[in-house]
Amino acid sequence: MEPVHFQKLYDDFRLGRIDRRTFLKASGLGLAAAVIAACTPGSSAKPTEAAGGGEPTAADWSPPSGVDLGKTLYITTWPNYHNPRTIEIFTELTGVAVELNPLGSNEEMLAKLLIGGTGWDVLVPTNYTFETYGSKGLLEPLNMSMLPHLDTSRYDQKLLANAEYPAGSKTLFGFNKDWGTTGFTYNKKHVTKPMATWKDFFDLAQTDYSGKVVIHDYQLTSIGNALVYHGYSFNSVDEAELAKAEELLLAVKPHLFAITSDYQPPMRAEDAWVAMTWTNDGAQLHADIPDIEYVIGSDGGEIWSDFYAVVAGTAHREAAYAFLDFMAVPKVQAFDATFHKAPLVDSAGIALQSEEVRSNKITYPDASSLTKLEFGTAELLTNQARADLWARFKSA
Amino acid sequence: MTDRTTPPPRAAIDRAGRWVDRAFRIQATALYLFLYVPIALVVLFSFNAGNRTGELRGLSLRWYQVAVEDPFAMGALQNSFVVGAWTAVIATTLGTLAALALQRTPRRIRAVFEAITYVAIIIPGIVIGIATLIFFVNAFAWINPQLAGIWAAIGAGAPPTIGTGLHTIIAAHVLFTMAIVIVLVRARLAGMDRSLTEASFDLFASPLRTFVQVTLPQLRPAIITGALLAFTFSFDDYVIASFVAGPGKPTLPMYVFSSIRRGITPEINAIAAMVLTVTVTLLVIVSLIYRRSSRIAAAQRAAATADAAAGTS
Amino acid sequence: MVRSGARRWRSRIATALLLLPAATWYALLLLVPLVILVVFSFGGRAPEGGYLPDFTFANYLELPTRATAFVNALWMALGGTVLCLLVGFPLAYYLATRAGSQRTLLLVLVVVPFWTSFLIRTYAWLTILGNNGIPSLLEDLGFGHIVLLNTPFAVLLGIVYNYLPLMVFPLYVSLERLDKRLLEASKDLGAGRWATFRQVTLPLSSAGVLSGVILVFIPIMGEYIIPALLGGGKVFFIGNALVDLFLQSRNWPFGSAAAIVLILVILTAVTIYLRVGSRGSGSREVSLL
Amino acid sequence: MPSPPDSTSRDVSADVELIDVTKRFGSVTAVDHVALQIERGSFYSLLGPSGCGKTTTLRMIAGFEQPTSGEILIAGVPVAGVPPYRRNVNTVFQHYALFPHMDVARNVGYGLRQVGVTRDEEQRRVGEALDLVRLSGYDRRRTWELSGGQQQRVALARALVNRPTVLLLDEPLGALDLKLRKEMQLELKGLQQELGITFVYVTHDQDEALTMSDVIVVMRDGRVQQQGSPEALYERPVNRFVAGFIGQSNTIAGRLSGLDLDGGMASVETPTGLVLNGRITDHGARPSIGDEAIVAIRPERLEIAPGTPSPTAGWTSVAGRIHQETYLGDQTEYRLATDLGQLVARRAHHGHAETTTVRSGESISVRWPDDANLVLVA
Repeated sequence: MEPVHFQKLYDDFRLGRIDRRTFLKASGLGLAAAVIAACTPGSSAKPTEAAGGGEPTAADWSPPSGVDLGKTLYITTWPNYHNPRTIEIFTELTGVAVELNPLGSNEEMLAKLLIGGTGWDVLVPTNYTFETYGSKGLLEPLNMSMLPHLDTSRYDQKLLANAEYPAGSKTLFGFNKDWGTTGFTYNKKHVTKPMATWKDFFDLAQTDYSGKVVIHDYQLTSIGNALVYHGYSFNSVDEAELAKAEELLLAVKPHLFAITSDYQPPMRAEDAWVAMTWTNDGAQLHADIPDIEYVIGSDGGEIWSDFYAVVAGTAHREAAYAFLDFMAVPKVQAFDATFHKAPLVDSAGIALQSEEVRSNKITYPDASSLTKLEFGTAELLTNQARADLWARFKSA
Repeated sequence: MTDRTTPPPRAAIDRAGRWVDRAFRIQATALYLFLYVPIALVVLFSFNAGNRTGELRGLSLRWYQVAVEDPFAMGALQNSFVVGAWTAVIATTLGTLAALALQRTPRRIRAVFEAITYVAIIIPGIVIGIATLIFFVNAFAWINPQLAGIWAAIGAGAPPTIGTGLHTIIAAHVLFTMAIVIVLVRARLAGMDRSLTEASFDLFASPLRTFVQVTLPQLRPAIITGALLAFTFSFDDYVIASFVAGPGKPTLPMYVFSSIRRGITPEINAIAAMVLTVTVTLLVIVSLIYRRSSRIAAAQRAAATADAAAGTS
Repeated sequence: MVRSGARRWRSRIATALLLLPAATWYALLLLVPLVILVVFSFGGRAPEGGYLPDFTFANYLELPTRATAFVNALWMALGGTVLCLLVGFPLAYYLATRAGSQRTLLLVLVVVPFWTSFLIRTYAWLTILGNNGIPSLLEDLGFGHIVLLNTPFAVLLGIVYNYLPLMVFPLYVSLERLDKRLLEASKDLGAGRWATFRQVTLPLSSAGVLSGVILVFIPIMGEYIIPALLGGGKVFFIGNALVDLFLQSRNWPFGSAAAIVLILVILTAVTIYLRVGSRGSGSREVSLL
Repeated sequence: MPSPPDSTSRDVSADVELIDVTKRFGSVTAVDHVALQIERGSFYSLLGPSGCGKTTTLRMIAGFEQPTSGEILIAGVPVAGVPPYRRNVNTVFQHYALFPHMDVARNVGYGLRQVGVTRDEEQRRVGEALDLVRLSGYDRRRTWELSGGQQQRVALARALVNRPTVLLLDEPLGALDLKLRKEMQLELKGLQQELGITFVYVTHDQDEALTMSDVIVVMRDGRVQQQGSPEALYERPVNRFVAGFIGQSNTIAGRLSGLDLDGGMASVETPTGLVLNGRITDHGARPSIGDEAIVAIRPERLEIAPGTPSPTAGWTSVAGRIHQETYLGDQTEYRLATDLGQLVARRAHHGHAETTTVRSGESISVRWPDDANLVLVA
């Protein structure tokens, strides 16, 4: 540890800006630090060296001075989506303990927000939710003055759906975390038939790989990809088209291994051979088990981007903005991505990623493979026909 | 010759008896294995040096340290204790009071009350969770503006807001655990010798003193059982808590459930093993005390019988 | 007379005061929520989800589409209960009659699992039933490829695993209370082991069977964690449907209707069972606990 | 703090007085217009079959039940509305009702603690009470470790230690075996005489009542049938019920054929035409000639002799046969088939008893003096 860095930590500790534990941990004085560093669950062994510049430090970002950030922060997000070390660094720098609360779908997120009293501070919603969240006042419009490190001008707009509300306005309700696609993974060890499309996926699920396929417990992607199977739009809400999708899903259901969005454990255990998969999970699985391949359906599917947003009425606003600002730092993004392996939008962040990451075809696929993909539309979040279809399918 | 003197059927019966005995023992052993293999696995993986539950990579105590230093895990554990303890206290107090009052309630009211108690026990946790959540949300949506109005009227600054939290979990848990306590205490009251209270009245004890000195000691086993059940149910409940939990106050089961989604680490196993250790230790202590007192009682009983024999002969 | 009248009033007020906290609790947290559920069940779904005031029977008419989930839960509850009984009775019998000096220890061992987290215990089965657990063992033994996880079998196993203690306990209590002299009398009158068991032990333990069955059946009907963890979203109970309706598709009115019907189904089943059961056993000491 | 009611408030000789007391439970009348005066220092028994209202009467005195109408006075003071714990009356319960969670000493001292007696005083009096019931040294015992007789004595000590005006005993010996019961009867009677406390004793056992009581009240269906000394009840029962309940009686039915109420004599003609003369007691029934009546004769008054009967003045003689003979130790009971139906005779052995030897099946004559005949109209 550099003496300057240590001096700053020590000052923070003396002035009460961080507690003793954080100080000990951050300064490497405590046994805890050694233990926790050792237990960092990383699918790739030593991620730090691979990333440009390695772990972010106080030199890259420091909390706003003179602001009481509080002690805790609740982030509602998706599974396998944050580098635990990134979170720890944030805690070390701020003294704010972060609790990650992974959910299974945007619909679940919305349901709980509508009921109220969630106590959440930060959300990681997907592009298609902002229309609803904005109109219902569930999120705060971002206060840009509290996000000094955010520079959206570097963002690749092609890969970015809007996080503004009302659409076309300048009011941002979130800024991009990363983006990705919804494809599927298969384990080469067991899957020998060629699989390139959603048609292959659903057909082989009912025949050769019956009992070995997982689809998401998520209306958006599972119904959407079933629509793609029939050549319809991923976003269709057409009654007849939905009926065809339902028919397909019901036919596939008895052949499925599971309907779950937590498909990493069964894929790793080889309980499942094929799973509907998001980019980040696909890249993580492939990194650990090279036999597992990730495929973007050549007949279509979803492209998505996820955002950091602040929940309206948060009890930890200062900490929430501090966290968002922290995550807006390119070096932090690049470091975080070494774990979650989703592609970034911020050109500065991408620039800091290692060549190995940038050339990873799962994380950064060829532009040509994205042409048929669609961003989910705002309507899908609240569409009753789709919600009902999904509920019917699951209890069938 | 000796063969003839022993009737063969008896030997056959004994052999059959031994077989039956052995069959019972085998079945029992199998069941205990069934019950304890998963728990043994949980404990085993708590010593895992690796990062994942399920793949053993050597033994270590590191996850215990991780667990103890994890503010969220420890917070959740603490929340569960708080919820369980309050639930046990409130449910046993209210349940016992209600059970006592029901002894003296007109039949019609008692029938209604018993029916509601029955429903409270029967109703699935998931329905309690959903229904009480909807109720809380609506109630708070009504109360908070009222509070704001009052505070504005008296100019007292920022009004307090009431929301979900540990108290709402406790409230929902008390609902059905209280019903259980009522049933337990009523059963005990029904089996209680009425003449004991009469004897107490007869010996100049007022109703209150009779309650404290006679009725309450008689009810103690039922009340303790009820409190233990209430604590256990409450401590381990996920379904109801997941619905009515408040901001940032997850109970241990909620924390475990979200860990399962996050990809479970041996930290969870370490917490489970610690909880198990604590309960088993308490259990051993209690049983040792119990064994000691029952040994004393047995000795006293023996002495008494000897005396009685000496006295009557 | 005036004096005793005043006292009667005072005692009535005292009784009412004792009953009041519990009654308030019931009213606020059971009756009002139930009323809300009933009201909601006749309402409509708001565009983004939730409740929209309305009066329609549509939700109830739509319920047959969830018949599978109901039937699943019902069958699994029945199957789970019967399995618990079949497996639990011999154990309870063993504990009550044969275990001897170890009885207390063995009995406590039945309960101890209750004090480790329900979720963690159930999660442990994921490892055991998963591909690297029993199936690979069986494959090595030459049984071929067998899938256990995410099957009704796995869910049933999880159910029996979690609810067995609730069955064993009341059975044990009723068997333990059984007057041993009756068994001796039966043997004295020439009944064999099996005949004694069938004609004396079994009928006299029916109160325990009755409460054990209820203790196990009711919670399984409302179960949702076990099918969620061990059923992979494929073995679907009405409880899972309820969670989805409230927390995914946000169709509160429909969910309310399903919840109301679930309560009614359980209430009816339990009431009929208690009637028939207690008539059969000739015993009145049937209680929920 | 309950204090013993002031016993000097009225100079009365009755410790307990029931004035026209009725108790109804719903439509059932358990106690029907009962009036009793229980003398201070007496051993007073309420005797009757189960359901006769004796226990209800006791419970009304104790204060566990309130009379529907009528009044109860304890030591001259009306006690309507006074709860049990404010009455200086203590009860020995049927199954003792010892507190299982307290040892013997704590059970016995329970009442003393309620009225705020000092610890020393409590200890001293508990010791005395245990001495009195011969249980010294048992103070730390658990009640369920004691034998039935010991439990009974603890219950007694627990009641007596409070020095009650009246001690109520509800079938206290019912759970004991015969030998112990006999012992305890004597012990109780001795205690009562020693302490001079009024005992009100409920029992269904007539032997017990006859052995111990100064006064017996026979009850049936909530009504008092007769009260008086044991001898009076035995010798002069007022009706068939009392005659049957206290001791054994032969009864012969017939109609009144002669009546002299002033002289206390009456004649009854049996369906066989035999006329029996005997005593009659006026108890307000106002009998007249032709009414159905019963003649009751105690078995020990019958004399048996071999051969045929010979009429003697002042005696009734009938012919019969011995049907069955039962040896009872100190006496022999004979069941006789006679012209008047089956009769029971009893002969005590006084060493010379076996002079007349009669055997089953033998023809005999049975005779008894007229003063053995008791004419009962009701």
